[in-house]
Amino acid sequence: MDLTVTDLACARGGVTVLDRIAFSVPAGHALVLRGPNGIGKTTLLRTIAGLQPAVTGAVSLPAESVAYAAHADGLKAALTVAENLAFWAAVHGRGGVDAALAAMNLEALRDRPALHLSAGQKRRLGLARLLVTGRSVWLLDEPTVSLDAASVALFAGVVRAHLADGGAVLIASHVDLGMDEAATLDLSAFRARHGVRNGAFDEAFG
Amino acid sequence: MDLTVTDLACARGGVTVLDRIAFSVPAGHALVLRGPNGIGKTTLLRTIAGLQPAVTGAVSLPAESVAYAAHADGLKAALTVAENLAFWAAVHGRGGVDAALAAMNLEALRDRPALHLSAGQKRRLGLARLLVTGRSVWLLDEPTVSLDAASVALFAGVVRAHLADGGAVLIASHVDLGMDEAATLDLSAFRARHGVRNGAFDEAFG
Amino acid sequence: MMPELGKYAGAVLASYGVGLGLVVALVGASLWRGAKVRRLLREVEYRQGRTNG
Amino acid sequence: MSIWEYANPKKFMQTSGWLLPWVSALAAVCLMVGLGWGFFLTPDDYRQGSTVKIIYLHVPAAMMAINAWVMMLVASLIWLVRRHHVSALAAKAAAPIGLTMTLIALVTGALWGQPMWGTWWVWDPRLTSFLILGLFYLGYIALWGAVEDPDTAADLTGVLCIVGSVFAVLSRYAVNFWSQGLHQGASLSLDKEENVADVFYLPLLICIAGFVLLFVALVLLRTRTEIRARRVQALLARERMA
Amino acid sequence: MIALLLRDLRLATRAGGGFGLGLAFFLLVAVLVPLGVGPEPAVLGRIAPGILWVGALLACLLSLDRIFALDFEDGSLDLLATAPIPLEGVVAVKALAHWLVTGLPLTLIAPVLAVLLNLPSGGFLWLVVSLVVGTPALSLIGAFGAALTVGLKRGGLLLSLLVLPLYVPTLIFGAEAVRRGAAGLDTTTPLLLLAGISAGAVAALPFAAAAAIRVNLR
Amino acid sequence: MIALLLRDLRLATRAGGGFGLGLAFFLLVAVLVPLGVGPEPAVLGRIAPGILWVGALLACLLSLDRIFALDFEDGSLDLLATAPIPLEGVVAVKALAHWLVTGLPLTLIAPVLAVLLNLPSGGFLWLVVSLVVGTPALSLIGAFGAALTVGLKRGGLLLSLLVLPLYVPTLIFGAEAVRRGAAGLDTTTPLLLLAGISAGAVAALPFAAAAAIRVNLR
Ligand code: HEM
Ligand SMILES: Nc1ncnc2c1ncn2[C@@H]1O[C@H](COP(=O)(O)OP(=O)(O)OP(=O)(O)O)[C@@H](O)[C@H]1O
Ligand SMILES: Nc1ncnc2c1ncn2[C@@H]1O[C@H](COP(=O)(O)OP(=O)(O)OP(=O)(O)O)[C@@H](O)[C@H]1O
Ligand SMILES: [Mg+2]
Ligand SMILES: [Mg+2]
Repeated sequence: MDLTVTDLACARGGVTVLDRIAFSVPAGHALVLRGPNGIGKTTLLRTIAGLQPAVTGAVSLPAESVAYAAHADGLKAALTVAENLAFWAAVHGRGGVDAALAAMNLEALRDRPALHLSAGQKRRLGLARLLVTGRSVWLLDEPTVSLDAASVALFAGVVRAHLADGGAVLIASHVDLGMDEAATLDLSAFRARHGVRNGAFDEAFG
Repeated sequence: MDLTVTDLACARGGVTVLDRIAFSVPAGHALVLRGPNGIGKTTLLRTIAGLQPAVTGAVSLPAESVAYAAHADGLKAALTVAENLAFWAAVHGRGGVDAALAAMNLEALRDRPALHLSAGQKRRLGLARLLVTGRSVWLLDEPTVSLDAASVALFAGVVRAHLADGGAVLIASHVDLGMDEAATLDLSAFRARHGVRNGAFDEAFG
Repeated sequence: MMPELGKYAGAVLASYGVGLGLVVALVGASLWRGAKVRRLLREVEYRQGRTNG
Repeated sequence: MSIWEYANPKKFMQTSGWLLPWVSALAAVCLMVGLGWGFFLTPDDYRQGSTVKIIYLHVPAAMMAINAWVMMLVASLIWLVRRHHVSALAAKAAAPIGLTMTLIALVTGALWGQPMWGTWWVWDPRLTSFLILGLFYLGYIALWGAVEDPDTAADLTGVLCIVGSVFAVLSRYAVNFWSQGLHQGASLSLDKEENVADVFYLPLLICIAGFVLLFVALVLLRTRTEIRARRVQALLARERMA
Repeated sequence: MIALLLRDLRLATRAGGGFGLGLAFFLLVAVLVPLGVGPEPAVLGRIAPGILWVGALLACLLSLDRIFALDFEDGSLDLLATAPIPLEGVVAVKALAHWLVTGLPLTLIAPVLAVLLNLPSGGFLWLVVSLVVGTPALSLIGAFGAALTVGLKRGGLLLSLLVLPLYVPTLIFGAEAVRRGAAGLDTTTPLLLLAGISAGAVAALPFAAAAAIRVNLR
Repeated sequence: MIALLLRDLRLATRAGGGFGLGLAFFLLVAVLVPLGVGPEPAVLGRIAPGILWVGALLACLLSLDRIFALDFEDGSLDLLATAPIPLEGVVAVKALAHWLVTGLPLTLIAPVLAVLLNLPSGGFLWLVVSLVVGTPALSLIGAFGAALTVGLKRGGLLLSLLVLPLYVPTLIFGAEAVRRGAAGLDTTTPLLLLAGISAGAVAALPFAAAAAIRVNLR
């Protein structure tokens, strides 16, 4: 299914940071969001994921169909790698834990408490989570942070596979992901100009 | 002053992950540590920083002369950017907060609570901390995580300046830092072979 | 040959019951865990083909 | 050869393995004889009636509860000073035993108190300080359980044990200062005045011996287990790294 | 849902998880109060019902602050909020888990502590009953408070401030029931009121809590 | 050092910082106990010294668990450990900050709550004195406990389990002093012992705590 964003404006801490955003990610395609630090990538992704309301504009998809991977991975240090994944699989009412472990090359670590993972191993586990959500649209915030070259390639492979069976992927990243087929969108163009009004807020105080 | 490591072995969770490490970083030079996820970069840096004891081997420098920048930035969400820096400056009994802010291009954010920074802005602040420590040897663990291209360049400049006035820098990173002059060392060569003994521990349980 | 405990029988028997019960429980637990760990160790050492210990 | 030889796990495993059966057997014998004698063959006390029989469990348990903590303190010191893993593990092994002993003393005491003092519990200094000792055991065990790197856990619990001991003694005095109790004083003391009558004396001694031996046996057994567990951990960890 | 419950229970029983510590705290309060107040059985027996209930309440309180905080810090809460299970369900399940880990054990150990505080023998039964009926309310109100304060660093103390006033009715009726029981009077009225509070909490609070969480996440 | 003190105080007074919350908790305990125990002035006056001290102690306790935990989570503790100031100093300063934020305000507000619990008028002076002398010990012992549990998630409750037994002597002497004062007896002995404990704690515990932290960081 396609992800389409029309005339979206999103705010952080009461300040509209991006507005007039419009793009569309058809099923089977990936879009990479670029833009300097602080432009609002995370804010945008959180808005699309339905974690915060949009100031104006609309997102074509219900929040139920997107899977969001944030800066933080949502892992329990006390649970083992397998347990962490199994939990998220159960929450989404699906299986496929072993497949996910295999895909992100984590079998060797499956019984290690997440506490004892290195930064990159944690990240791989965080990404493996996406595979057990069974959601078709992925929103990834700097997914390759602290991954080594091999793991980045692995990740690119997983993304391609997801695209191949009709998923759509939206990635915010500063680094090269080795996915030349993906379109890119520079958010600098949408930086909210000074004095942009933030609906509800300014009705009240404008 | 030079950082020299001789026949160092370091352990994590009672397991020796790296051993026979030997390298030297002369004043004015930078060394980039490479290696797959989980090889032991963080462990090595923590050992050199004196946060955990070395299994065997020695580090030429006292922990007092190194500044360590970890995965975590050590920022107080409730304090403003300037306050955070000022605190660390005071702890190290030095000034230069404004210079540091300028160097990492943070003046615009100086009075923003750290809570309200974006991932990359946080990171810049974390790096600015190095400048107020006045330590001559820097140990950096994946410093450019979630920095945009501009900030990476900025960071490279700061490092060069530090080298220029006789500092030494040891960087663990997976990505290209745009510092071609820096030597690189691949840690894969030092992975502890199976069954390597960990002194005190195996005296007991070998 | 049970001794005549008189009106305090309850107290005495109860304390012997509880006291010995606790001791037995402790011993039992220690032995059980001992056996478990021993088995585990044997497995692991077998897997790694190393002996001694 | 110095005593420290035994701090090497292998040596310890050998020696303890050889020692364990004998100690346990002896303990079993003493306990059976002592308790059997005390329970079946001693007369009732003229004041306390048959309840005196409780003393054969109560007093030895109480003593061991205290001694176990002392032993843990010593072991912790050895670990902190000389870093012999075995002593740290021995301290860990002793804690649950001490806790159980404390429980036994408390329960038997309470059951004894009901007929003697007409209440299960009074805030008598000795009772109170015992309760507090129990709390220290709980905290100590909880800390062992909460930290997972074994050496870290050993260091932390060691420090806790030392600081705790100081405060345990402090509390003992504080409690004395705070209330004056019903509980009898040290009646194994030498002056015959307030001593338990001789009929109870010998079996009591045997019981005490039995409890001491039982404690030793259990410590040996559990320490062996801890060492093995530690070794399993080490091997598994290496397996992971390989 | 089940998965969430199991996971929370597992986390609670893992090393560092809170299981049993709530108990320990309850025990400690029951020990500290006499140490502070002095040993006279009469006085202690008189204040026992109140102290026991206050103790149980504080024990719950201390274990509350992490109900959501941990999940928030490591990002799980974001993910749960976007997961296919309703947030109200998440709250209810987490409150249930908290009750199983705290309220239930408290209830079971209470009689022992009642001995320490020389509670008159008549009161024991009613102590247990009132706790069984009352503690669910404590867990749910607590979950609501935790939801309000999730995301705030140092939320722990603020949480206590918000929650304790909400605990007042539960406390009053609970303690009253025990006191009457100990005095051999009729205890139905306070117990009914207590049951009422619990029922109301179960019915309403999960929704309030879920709303609070949604607000805190955005 | 000074910088660290100022920073901790500033953090405590910022939004979400613990300042005043310890107070509020103290207040709540002083309010809850009468609610639980019932209103008779005689009973309340009798138990006031103990309850007030227990309340102060719990209020300290609740604010403890974050002394080091926050700095550990965000990595500051690593950096402080490698900073040019001795870790013992860091501990001492942080304990001092905790006392300024908790112990001192508690002492100042205590008389007011004493009125709520109608403490006999003779006791007021001694209440304040005993708190002044005793609370530093509470903060330091607490800092030690916090250092032991710093690495652990859910450390909060374990912390209380470890710390409360250590608080016993302080509590007993403190409450005893107040009780004697209220009864018009001589209070020097308990106060001296209390002072002794505080002095000892100041002298020894920072080192133990620093050791514990070093262990926890490695
Ligand atoms: C829960 C209640 C009780 C506790 C926690 C308790 C605890 C203790 C302790 C700690 C000792 C000292 C052991 C030693 O240091 O040698 C002891 C000894 C003793 N207790 Fe108790 N006790 C309790 C109740 C009672 C009662 C109700 C009686 C009898 C009326 C009693 C009779 C004795 C006797 C005769 C000794 C031996 C004295 C000695 O050898 O020191 N205890 N108890
Ligand atoms: N609570 C807040 N109040 C005001 N401004 C805020 C708040 N939180 C974030 N901001 C600002 O909103 C902007 C967008 O933040 P966001 O995290 O979306 O940036 P980003 O594109 O993800 O940056 P990065 O690439 O570093 O992750 C940043 O400039 C940040 O400083
Ligand atoms: N407590 C522990 N017990 C056992 N092994 C551990 C423990 N903590 C970490 N490890 C392992 O130690 C190794 C080194 O971890 P470290 O964090 O140093 O790797 P790294 O090189 O920093 O990886 P990354 O590039 O992902 O940050 C990893 O394989 C990790 O799985
Ligand atoms: Mg971002
Ligand atoms: Mg790393």
